[in-house]
Amino acid sequence: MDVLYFAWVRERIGLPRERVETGAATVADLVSELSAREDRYAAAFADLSALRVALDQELSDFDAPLAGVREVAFFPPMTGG
Amino acid sequence: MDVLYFAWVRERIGLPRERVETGAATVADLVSELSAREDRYAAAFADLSALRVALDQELSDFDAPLAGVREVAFFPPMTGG
Amino acid sequence: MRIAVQTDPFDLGEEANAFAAGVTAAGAVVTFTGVVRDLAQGGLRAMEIEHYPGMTEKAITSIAERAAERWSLSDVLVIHRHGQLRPGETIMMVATAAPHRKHAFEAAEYLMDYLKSRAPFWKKEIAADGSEWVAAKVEDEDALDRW
Amino acid sequence: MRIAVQTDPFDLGEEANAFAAGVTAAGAVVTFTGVVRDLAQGGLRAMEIEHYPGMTEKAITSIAERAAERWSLSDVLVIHRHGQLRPGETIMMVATAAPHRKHAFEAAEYLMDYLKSRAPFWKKEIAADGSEWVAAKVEDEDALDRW
Repeated sequence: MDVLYFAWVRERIGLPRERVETGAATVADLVSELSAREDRYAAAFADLSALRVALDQELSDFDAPLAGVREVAFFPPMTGG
Repeated sequence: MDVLYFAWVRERIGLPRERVETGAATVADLVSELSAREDRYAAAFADLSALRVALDQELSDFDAPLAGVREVAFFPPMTGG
Repeated sequence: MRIAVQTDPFDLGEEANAFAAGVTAAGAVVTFTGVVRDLAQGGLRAMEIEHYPGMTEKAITSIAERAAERWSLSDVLVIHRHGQLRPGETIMMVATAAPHRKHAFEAAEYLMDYLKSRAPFWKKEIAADGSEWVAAKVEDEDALDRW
Repeated sequence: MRIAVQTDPFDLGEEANAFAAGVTAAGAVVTFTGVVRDLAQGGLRAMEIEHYPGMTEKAITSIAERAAERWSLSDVLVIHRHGQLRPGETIMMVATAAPHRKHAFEAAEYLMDYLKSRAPFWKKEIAADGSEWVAAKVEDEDALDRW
């Protein structure tokens, strides 16, 4: 699936998007997998309360299942307007 | 003093303003005096709850004193905006 | 602060741009514009707006000053027309500028609520089958309780 | 309904006039415009606005559709820029048109509250002494409870 990062999450991880092959069942599982990879991921995902997640461009939750999802995005709380 | 009429009060009384010589102590006294003059005044002042009064261009009340007042205006509730 | 009471039409866009250009220290600009609607569903020929020259300007200035104090506005604009207007014409506008959006919104609503019931304007609808003074609405008077 | 997500500047006055001209059946038109303020008191060089292409348009459309249903709006306009903006530049605007002023105001506030916290934009302040992501405010999240 495609994993996208925005704002300081993008800066901390060091890239805007990447292709990830994973069998993770939920968003939380995917976060654990990525965090185990490298420190920069662990740093970005250290405090999930400071993060939001979107599945296929719809806001979702960290315990949401990933079955059928093509695009996951991680970002801080939005500051539009 | 100058007495001004607006909107349907003006139409009912038939003039926009007039000079009135009066010793009326309050707005209510002036209203009684005018109402006693002619039917068109009595008709305009029949229901005071449907009227507003301004003294020297400030919204006021029917029991307000007239001492020192130069301009009294009667009109229906305002419909600006 | 600018208060204008006039018979002439005004250009919403020009007024909005001039207002916004003057208040770049503020983050939020709100405008409200009132347009003559055809309430009689096709039968409205004109809206005649009467006012009380002298008192009108004083009343609006006082309302705008109270709003500017209450919300620390960067600027306030009120334009209100009188005379005869046709359906689709702009009756009036207010604009407010403030550092925060909530303040700009609240101040604009406050201005509108007070202009509606405390500025000496009276509207008369002129239709094909006669004309009628617009009655003040109880809900417009009640709206003032909020403030 | 028109939703525009763009880097190009837009002209508030032109947009307001075009919007108002299209909705003469509505009596009330409200606009909100957000301007880049110099929060760092003279030190702000630019505001960089990042967004999530695709999701942004979907999210705004969904917010605008909910507003249009809830208040029976005659029309809704949302323009939001991204990219690098300088102090004094217009970031975004919303416009609402409705038969009654209260509805136009409420809908515009609703749009702003949701755009603020539910449309995928992120602001970064670029100052002389470094740059910093703007933190979401608790009061902006709390503002949604109203609806």
